[in-house]
Amino acid sequence: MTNTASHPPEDLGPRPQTGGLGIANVSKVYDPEGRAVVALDDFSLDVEAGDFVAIVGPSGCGKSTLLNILAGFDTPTSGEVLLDGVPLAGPDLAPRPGPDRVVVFQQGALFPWMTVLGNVTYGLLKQGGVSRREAEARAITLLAESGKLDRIADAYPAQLSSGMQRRVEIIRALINDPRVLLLDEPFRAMDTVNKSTMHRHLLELYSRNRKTIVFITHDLEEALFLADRVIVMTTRPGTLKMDIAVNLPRPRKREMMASDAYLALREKAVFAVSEEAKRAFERGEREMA
Amino acid sequence: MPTDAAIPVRTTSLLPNRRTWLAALGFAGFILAWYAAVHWSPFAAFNRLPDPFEVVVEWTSSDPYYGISIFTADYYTHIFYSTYRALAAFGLAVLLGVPLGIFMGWKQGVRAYTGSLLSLLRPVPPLAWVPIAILVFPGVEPAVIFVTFLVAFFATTMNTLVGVRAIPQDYYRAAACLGASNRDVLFDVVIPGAMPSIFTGLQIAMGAAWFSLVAGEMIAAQYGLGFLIWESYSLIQYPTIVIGMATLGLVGYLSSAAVRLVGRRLMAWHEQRLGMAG
Amino acid sequence: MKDATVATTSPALPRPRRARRLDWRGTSSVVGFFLAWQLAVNFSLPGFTDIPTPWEVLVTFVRDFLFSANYWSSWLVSFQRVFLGFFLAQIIGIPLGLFFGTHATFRALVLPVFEMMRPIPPLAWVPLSILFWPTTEASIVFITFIGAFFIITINVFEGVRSIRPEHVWLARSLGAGTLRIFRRIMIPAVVPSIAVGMTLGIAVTWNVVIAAEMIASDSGLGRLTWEGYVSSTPTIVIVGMISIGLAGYLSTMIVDWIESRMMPWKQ
Amino acid sequence: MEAVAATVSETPGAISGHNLSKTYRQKGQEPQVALADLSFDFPAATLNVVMGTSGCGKSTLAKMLAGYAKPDEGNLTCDGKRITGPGPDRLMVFQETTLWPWMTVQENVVFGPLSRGGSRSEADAAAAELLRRFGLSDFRDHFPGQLSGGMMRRAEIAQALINSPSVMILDEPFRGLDVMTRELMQEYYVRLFEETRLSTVFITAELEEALFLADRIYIMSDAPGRIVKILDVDLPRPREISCLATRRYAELEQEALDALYAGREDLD
Repeated sequence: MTNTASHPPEDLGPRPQTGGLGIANVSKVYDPEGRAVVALDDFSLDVEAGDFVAIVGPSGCGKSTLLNILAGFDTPTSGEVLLDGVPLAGPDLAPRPGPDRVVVFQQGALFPWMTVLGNVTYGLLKQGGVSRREAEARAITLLAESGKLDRIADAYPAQLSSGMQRRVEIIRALINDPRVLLLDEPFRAMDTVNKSTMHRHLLELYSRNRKTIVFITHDLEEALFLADRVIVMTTRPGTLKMDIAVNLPRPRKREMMASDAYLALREKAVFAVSEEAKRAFERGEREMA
Repeated sequence: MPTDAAIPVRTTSLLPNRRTWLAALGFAGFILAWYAAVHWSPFAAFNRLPDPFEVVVEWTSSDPYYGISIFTADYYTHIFYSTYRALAAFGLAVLLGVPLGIFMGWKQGVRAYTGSLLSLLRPVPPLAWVPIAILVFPGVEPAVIFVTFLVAFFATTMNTLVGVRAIPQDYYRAAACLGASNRDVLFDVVIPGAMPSIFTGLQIAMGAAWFSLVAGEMIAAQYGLGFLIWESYSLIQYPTIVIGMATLGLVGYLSSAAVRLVGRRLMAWHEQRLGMAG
Repeated sequence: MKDATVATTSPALPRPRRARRLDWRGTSSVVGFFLAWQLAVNFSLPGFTDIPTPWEVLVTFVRDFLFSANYWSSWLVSFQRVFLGFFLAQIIGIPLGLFFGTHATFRALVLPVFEMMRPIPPLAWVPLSILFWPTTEASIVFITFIGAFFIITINVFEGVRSIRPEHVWLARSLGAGTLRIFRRIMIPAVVPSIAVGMTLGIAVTWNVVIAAEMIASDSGLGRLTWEGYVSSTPTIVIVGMISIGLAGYLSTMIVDWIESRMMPWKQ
Repeated sequence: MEAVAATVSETPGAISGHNLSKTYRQKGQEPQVALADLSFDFPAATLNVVMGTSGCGKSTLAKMLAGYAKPDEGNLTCDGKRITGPGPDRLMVFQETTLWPWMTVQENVVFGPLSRGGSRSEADAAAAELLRRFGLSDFRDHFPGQLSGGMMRRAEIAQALINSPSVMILDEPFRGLDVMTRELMQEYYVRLFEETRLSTVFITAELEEALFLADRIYIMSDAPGRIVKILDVDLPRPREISCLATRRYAELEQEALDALYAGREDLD
């Protein structure tokens, strides 16, 4: 599939200056007990600053490996990743996670022993240059803006519903003004209604504070509804199978999911994804724990 | 969603006051059985034992026959010595065991060096150290404290280690993403994350401390509840034996309860988790 | 219906139990321990003046103990006391724990008394036990029994409380009677907690036996170690300690073996 | 069991509930109303899917059908008979696997027939047949702990089917599975249903799963759960993955979402 970079309609905020991602020929080979396992094979993708890109694929297609490389938890065996032209990850670059590309984790990683306010201000305080009072003020405003979450600023994560925990975790990432937001199947265990509520909140945050977003998911519907571009991955070794431009207008509405344009997109993608899912299953691919 | 289907396992909990009634009945039954065994049973073995009322009278009399009751100074001296030894050993175990457990859990290198040594020393029952401790340490006091410390130390270190190893990797990664340095990760992720199992370890350590303290005091000490129990036996002051045992049980229970309380205070978030998520 | 051609994933290979990976760093710290001991004695650091070197201990052990019947009989005596007290504790503690778990009235009546006695350290029972039991042997076995009894009972009681209700409901739906549920569902469900209770219990019983022998017996490994102290021959004390350590380790292995027989599904 | 086109009336397993209500009272917490005045009819030989958000009382309903929980008021009947307690005619697959870990797969499956005094040889034969069909023959003597999530679920369905229940109750059975296994298990159960027309009450919180499986979807409101919409899913059978891309599916999806969202648009 040709790599057609597309430009979503401009009814969003202006494109940010930073956050352009250049992934060039990245491969990752693990060798547990000596047999080489190719998780990612010559994967390339250019993401313009401010684009919302979703990556879809079955277990074992290397989407988590890619995320780990982008986030700086892992190094590629070959190939290179550039952030705004500056090398970010490469075989000889020491992996270094940092606040310019923050991850929202699949199982959720709010610190249970810190209050909501503690969690949200943690990044600002650790990077320094901001007083505690200033950090808390910023946190309160951001929490208030997204669904009056400032009401639960002093609560502990264990007291919140999984939906609320997710929203706080996204805010904890966004407050650091990262260039790229990396989301690892954040709404995976949620039921239909909570999931679509979360979609609405994420899109609201995105329109208010436009960032480059890389959204990893197995749910094609979710990818098509949220993203400007949907990348379908092949099962192991992970390569780019299909690059679908989603030209639906923004802000996205639930009703659009019944429109002809959406159905056409879904038609194309459904077979590609389920084909990969079948192949993955034949090979006994398991969720890489 | 709790259910109420009648299940042979979990008979519905009885009404609170009915349970307190039954508990009172249980205690009364126990006292009665004890008294009956001592006075009315044909076995000489039972007749030698002190009966409950004898013990209570001695324990609460202002002029106790054998000199030990809640009104005599000696009683509190023994309690003081035992408590001081237990707390000294427990404190040492916390000071050494928690940091070692944390670093063993956090840094693979530390674990590699100390892991095998610990697993070499652990199977030796701590009380076997008593004779050596008496020989090596200048006085009896440090020897008894050392043995008590040893028991508490292993319990603390092991549980702290388990606690640190159980922290999900995502927390470390989240902190790194947010710009935390290595030192930050130690104080913001490792220690708080391991806290719940550190306190489990501390409770076990406190119980173990009292356990081995008694042996040390019986074998080698001049003061303390263990010594009191053994000496009362030698001087045929049987009611005082039971007073000593009951006091030990009480003080042991109170110190474990204190550790639980401190734990609950320090880990408000943990308690929340149990409360809300129930 | 087509048979699901399922890529049958091979079940996980059972991890070798307790594989001890003696890497050089671990062994070096153990060697360092013995070296420190050797140096402490050579330079007669405070307290180490009359402590033997590891080598002397080894030589004495081979010369005086390895082939002495008396030495091995103390092993036998200690083992007898430990396992007699330990098994009595299981035979009485397991049913009691099950009763606590399944009968609310019995629990409300007896558990408070049981909980009142539990914090009393086992060795505090030594004087009463000597007073009560006709022979020292019986009194020491009683102490080891106390050491393991409270632990196994509480663990079994906790085990019954944490049985998943669905396991019992499903059996009732399938028409199983109460007795069959007790035998085929509840007992096996509690076996893992019994195993935990036994592992903890065996460690405690060894501690208890050593101390009881030091205080009130004329035989056993504890006595042997104590006599080394009394006759101020530290070598015997250390030989005694190492023997106790090995005996303790051996009993843990025995209990582990019993557990693996009880829970074939656990590997 | 060869494929017999069972007509709705002959097949057992018609469930109906009238004004059911249920409130959980826990010491120290205020009472939780799970169900209030709930009435419904689940026809036999139908794949009835009950859908709602977490906490809307659907699990309570499932437990009542299986006889593990009793309604405070109202009554519940299966083929006209009042449901008073658990029975082999109404078997449930729980959210978490409930195979007994200490029994082998074979022992798990034959436990039902043997508990009711069936002969060992008959039970073994029936079990062997079921395990063969479910692709688990060479796992007969394995313990559940050695099976993958999908295999355990199939073993549980076999464990239920050997007792030939009138109704199969599944409470979010594929929730804990990884995504791929879940989709394959959904397809698996659809094939099983289409062949046996076994009356089924399937509980889920996921719309895609509901639409793919159901003949009829009952959408429940938040607690106290009431049925706010009944949706007849007229997608053709046998159901294939391809139906997810059809226009009819999208229309049904919108209809369901409107019902699920009724009055929740602003709710955070």
